[in-house]
Amino acid sequence: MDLLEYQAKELFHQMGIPVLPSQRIHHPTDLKGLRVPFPVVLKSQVYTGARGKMGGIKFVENTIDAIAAAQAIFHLPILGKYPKVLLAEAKYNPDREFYLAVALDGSTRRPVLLGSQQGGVDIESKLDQIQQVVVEQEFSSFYARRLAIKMGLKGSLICSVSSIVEKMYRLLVARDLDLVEINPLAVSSSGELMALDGKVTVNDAALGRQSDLATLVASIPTAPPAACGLSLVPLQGTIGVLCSGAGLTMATLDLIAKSKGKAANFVDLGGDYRHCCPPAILQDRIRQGLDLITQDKSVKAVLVNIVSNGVSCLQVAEAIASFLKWEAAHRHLPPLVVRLVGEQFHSARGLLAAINVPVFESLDESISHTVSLTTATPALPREKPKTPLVLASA
Amino acid sequence: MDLLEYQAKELFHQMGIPVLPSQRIHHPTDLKGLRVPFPVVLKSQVYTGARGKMGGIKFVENTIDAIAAAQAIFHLPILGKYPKVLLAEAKYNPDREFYLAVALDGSTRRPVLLGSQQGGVDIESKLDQIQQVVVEQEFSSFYARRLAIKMGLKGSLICSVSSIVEKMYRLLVARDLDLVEINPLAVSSSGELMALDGKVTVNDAALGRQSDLATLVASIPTAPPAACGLSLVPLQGTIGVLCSGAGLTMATLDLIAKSKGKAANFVDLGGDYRHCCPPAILQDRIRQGLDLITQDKSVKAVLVNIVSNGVSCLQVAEAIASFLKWEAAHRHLPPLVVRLVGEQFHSARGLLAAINVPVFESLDESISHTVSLTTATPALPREKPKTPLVLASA
Amino acid sequence: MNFTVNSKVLVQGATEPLGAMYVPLMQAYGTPVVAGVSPGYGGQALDGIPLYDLVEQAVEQLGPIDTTIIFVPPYEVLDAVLEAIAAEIHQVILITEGVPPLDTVQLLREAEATETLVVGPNTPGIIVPGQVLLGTHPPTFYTPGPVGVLSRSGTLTYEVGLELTRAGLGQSIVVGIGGDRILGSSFQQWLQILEEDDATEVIVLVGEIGGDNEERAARYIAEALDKPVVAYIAGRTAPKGQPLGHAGAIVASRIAGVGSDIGTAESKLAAFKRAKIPVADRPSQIPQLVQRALAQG
Amino acid sequence: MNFTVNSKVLVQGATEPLGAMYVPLMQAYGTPVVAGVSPGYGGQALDGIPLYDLVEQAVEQLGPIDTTIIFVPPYEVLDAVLEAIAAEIHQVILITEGVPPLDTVQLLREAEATETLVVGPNTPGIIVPGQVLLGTHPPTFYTPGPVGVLSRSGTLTYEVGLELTRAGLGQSIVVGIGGDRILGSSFQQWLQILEEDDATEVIVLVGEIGGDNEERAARYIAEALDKPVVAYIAGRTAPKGQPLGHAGAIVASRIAGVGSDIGTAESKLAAFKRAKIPVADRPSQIPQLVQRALAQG
Repeated sequence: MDLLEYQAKELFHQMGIPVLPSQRIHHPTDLKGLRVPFPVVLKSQVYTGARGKMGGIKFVENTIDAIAAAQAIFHLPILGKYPKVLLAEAKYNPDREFYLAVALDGSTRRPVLLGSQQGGVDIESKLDQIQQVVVEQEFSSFYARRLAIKMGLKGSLICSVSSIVEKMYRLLVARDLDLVEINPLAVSSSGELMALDGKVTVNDAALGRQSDLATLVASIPTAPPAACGLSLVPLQGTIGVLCSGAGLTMATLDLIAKSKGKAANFVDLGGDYRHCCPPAILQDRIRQGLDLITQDKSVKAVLVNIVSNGVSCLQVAEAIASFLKWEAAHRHLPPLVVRLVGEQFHSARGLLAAINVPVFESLDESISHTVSLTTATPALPREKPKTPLVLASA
Repeated sequence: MDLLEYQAKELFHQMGIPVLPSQRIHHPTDLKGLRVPFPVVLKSQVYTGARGKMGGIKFVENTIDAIAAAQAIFHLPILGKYPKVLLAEAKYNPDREFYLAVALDGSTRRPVLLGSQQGGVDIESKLDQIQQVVVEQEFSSFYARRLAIKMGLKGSLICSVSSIVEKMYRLLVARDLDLVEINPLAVSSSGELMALDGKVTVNDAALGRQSDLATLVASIPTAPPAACGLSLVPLQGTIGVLCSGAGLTMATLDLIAKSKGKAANFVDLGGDYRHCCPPAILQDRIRQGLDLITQDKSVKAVLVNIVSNGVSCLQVAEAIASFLKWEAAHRHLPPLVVRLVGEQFHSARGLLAAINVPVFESLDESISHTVSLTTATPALPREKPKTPLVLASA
Repeated sequence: MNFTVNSKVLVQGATEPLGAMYVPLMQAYGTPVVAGVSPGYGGQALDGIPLYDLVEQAVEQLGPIDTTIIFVPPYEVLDAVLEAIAAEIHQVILITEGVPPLDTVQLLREAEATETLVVGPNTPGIIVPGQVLLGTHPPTFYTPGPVGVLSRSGTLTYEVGLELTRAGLGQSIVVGIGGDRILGSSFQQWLQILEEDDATEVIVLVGEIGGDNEERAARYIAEALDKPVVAYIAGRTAPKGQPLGHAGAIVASRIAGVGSDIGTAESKLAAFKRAKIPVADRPSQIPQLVQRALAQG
Repeated sequence: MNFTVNSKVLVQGATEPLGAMYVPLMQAYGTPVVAGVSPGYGGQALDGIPLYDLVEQAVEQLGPIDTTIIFVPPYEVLDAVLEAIAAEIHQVILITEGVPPLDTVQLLREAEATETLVVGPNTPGIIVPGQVLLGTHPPTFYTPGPVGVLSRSGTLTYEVGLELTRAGLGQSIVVGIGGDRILGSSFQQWLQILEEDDATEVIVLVGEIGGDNEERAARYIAEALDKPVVAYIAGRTAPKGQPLGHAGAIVASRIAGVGSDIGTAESKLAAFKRAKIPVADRPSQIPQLVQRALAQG
């Protein structure tokens, strides 16, 4: 989960990383009370590094221009998103622009420090100039100095830049972050340093012990749900997918696409070893997941693909039957196709067959059947949406 | 440097270690606004574990009794010290009393965790029941559980006690402390834990990076001066001692005692490798030290014993001469005896001889000479106090 | 490495919901679970195995322990692994999902310094069909045989195991290396182990998008492996997640020494193609590719 | 251990006031100071030696370095030592006074893991008279000879060296182990080294009140040392400082296995008496006791 620029800068400020005086603007008229002296930069607070090229950043010299620019930015979608807030920041004229980052690297299984004297907007085209230092053992300041030397810095910049890298690292550790990036780090002709733009990626798994960050993240509209909450991912097609485990969910989506089907959305119930949602509560989660998926009106059929060592096929079938029993009484539901393997498969198939829900043991078959429901316009009578009513009246 | 009980408990509270509701009392009448419900314990805030036996702790049931008790405690010296503040704390009836501590151990060169189920006032007599766990590698909670097991705890007390030990350890590290002690840790019949008394020893060397603690410590009247300030230690005799380095100062005091002399006070200028006061500023420190020592009216003679690789004998002699020149014009000074070794000894002796200050190369001789000045009542004419005036008029 | 019935297995977090659920399943499969550790439960028993408050107490009572399986909650994992290492246990199966990655980094530093093998976190663990279950794999999905399976997934691994078993292709060992970005053991490490494992004739590698584990594995296979490998990649059509900023791409690309599209399905498929490793289109196609590899081998 | 003119010596914090003061003194004595490290000064020179920004740059340019002498400010010491260890320097002389003890604990953990000898902190360092000066000792106070001197003090060590030299008793090596409560090397470690050092015939141990270093040394001498030892203790009449609470006494007493008066002059004198080690009354008495020990030896 990324923080917005102004949130990242607030963290920088707390750590003693230099940032410019700035103010959050929730409405263009807020600019009448601006405490930052002109000239000022107005920046759309959205998640993308390329907002400058898209018109999301404007320089203004006075209040009238500022209000007009703010109105324009508030109404400018960036990658489809409108900003909820702008950041008004003092304008700064850097002599040079550096790139600095601290990230976690899966290959070395260590934090790495990254830096380049060639920072700024076109960083992607200068990747080969970025130097890297792996933090092998417990961090100590010399790792940051090692990066500064690798970046080719000399004299007093070695200590001033490495001191910022050290603060970035300490921020990463103190707040359980995945990434802390400053780009550009402005360098003035006198050697003064200033973080002009920053990016902070919060680690979702650690939010439970980072209460400050959890509050911050909760205020972001696109934030994911809490670690063990269920999350519906919307797509563009007609098939809803309820599946257990990320790998199996991806494989299922791949197979649907391969069979020319289109997924409308999916819910991943998670694997067998989430501490906060053990198999014991899988039945509840199945009902919640089906509810989320079927709220989406574009869903023409639902594929349930549950593979678990913690819960038997029969228990899954019972959860599905109970969902259908309760919900079909209140609303129209799309047809369900269920794929199960493991213990008590036959009892499960029996239970669901009784309420006209087809159950497959083969993943491929379950998928071709589901896709056929959404492509063949005249659905087979026994899968028509109102069938669950049979059970409801039973 | 020890913190007072209420300061230690404030740190406990910040770390989530349970403490009772309490209130500081600066004057007996403060008890009229007491927010802690009766019955209440009033405790003298002085530095000693044995204040209870000396009458520094009283239980009171109502405001009238509380004010009377507070007046008594404010006027009760404990080991010669009067409290500046009392702590009024809720009364608690423990079922059992444990002892817990985290300290740094010079032998293992590690932090150690200490604990016993036999805590309370007579801990000194139960030393052999105190269990110890050395924190060999980076701390992790299992070290604290290991202590709980060694203490003989079972069931839920293992985790509740080890959780407090862990917080004590984290406090030690976060605040650069030498010691965190809870005695007694009260255990109620339901297993609730409460730190009834606590002791925190701050590390003086770390105060420069612990600004909160530095402020706290500065408020304590008996606090030592900042790391590189000069400190006069008062004693009961007649000889002032100015010396360089702790070991040499102790050896000099030992030799004075052996020669039947009595030290009135001493100032240790420090050794050759203090970062904040390198040899380059030793001359200034000599003048300051002599000033501190000679302000004490009981000083009948001053012994200066400087051994340094950073500053020559002549530089030391110049500093002494310059002190005498300035000060003797304003006030009466006791006679000085100087002991020097190293480069430019002869020039140094010549310079000081000219102003009638005897200089010795042998430590033993310098001491017997100094002692003779304070024991033989009729002083030799050339060491009479006003001799430095010769220089002042020169 | 010792994953046999002649080893001693400990379960940390035995009384946690997941621990309590899987301990009897592992015992039923014949796994030599000799003790559980759950602070505060010392002296009690669970499914016939003794419980201890500390790992070192279990070692003191039962002698050296080969493997510990960890089911404790995410924020207690770092401590549990350090405790196991301090008690000289050198094989750790880290089942728990949701361990903060900085904790994983810290526990892996200690594991490397002590030559401790850490499998996971966020893994179904290991099953050696017919012998020992060290994790959450459903035993009935597997059967002994010549196929070594390495996977980053959980339930998808079960799926692949089931496909192989149904096709009559038993498994020599099935290893979930874990689904997190920071992992104790890599595909590469296991490929090396399976290359030397007499029971393994062919290796199935079940990958996912993200990270550079598959790319590095492909290079290693091309350079150093004699046994045939069949691959599968999940996530070819997955919606792109939030990328990890510039640094994410940069780190992966600089280390892998390839383009910055690293982590995508395209990058992984290209890497397998370069290494001449057949890639199954769908899980049900894996047995067929395995059979072909066995026939050629 | 290599403290000879045939070693390579680095100075960290060479441009700090103390570093700048003692580098020329060490060079003048013949100490092979090959480089200084001071971040930001890379490329410059000091007293004819090159300066580098990083320790690893010095090693890269000049080859493996035996010893580093550290003069950096107290709060930078931990980093300086970790940097030296990362550059594979295995002898560290830590001159700086005022290092927070928790930093010392941390750097010693790393030093132990890498078998690095740390002398100090808060020490005048080491002098091998006539050969090499690694610290702040005044060279003119010392002369080569058969007496090994071990001390917790600074200027008091100079004093003892001078008394020996004046009495015609030269020194094989003079080691300040440091004045802090947490120290890298102990009396015991050095006694072991000097026992095996051919140049050393008798050892002078200069102790102070506080801690249990002298008590442990006395026990070790009684148990394991053949060479004669003469001791001196400063602080017999020193005013008692603030004691370190119950824990202070407890820790020392439990570990030393003796009474809880550990750390007092009485405790130390009693320990030396038990170990039959002659104790000088005053520094000037040390040469006489050394001569007696040499005559008996």
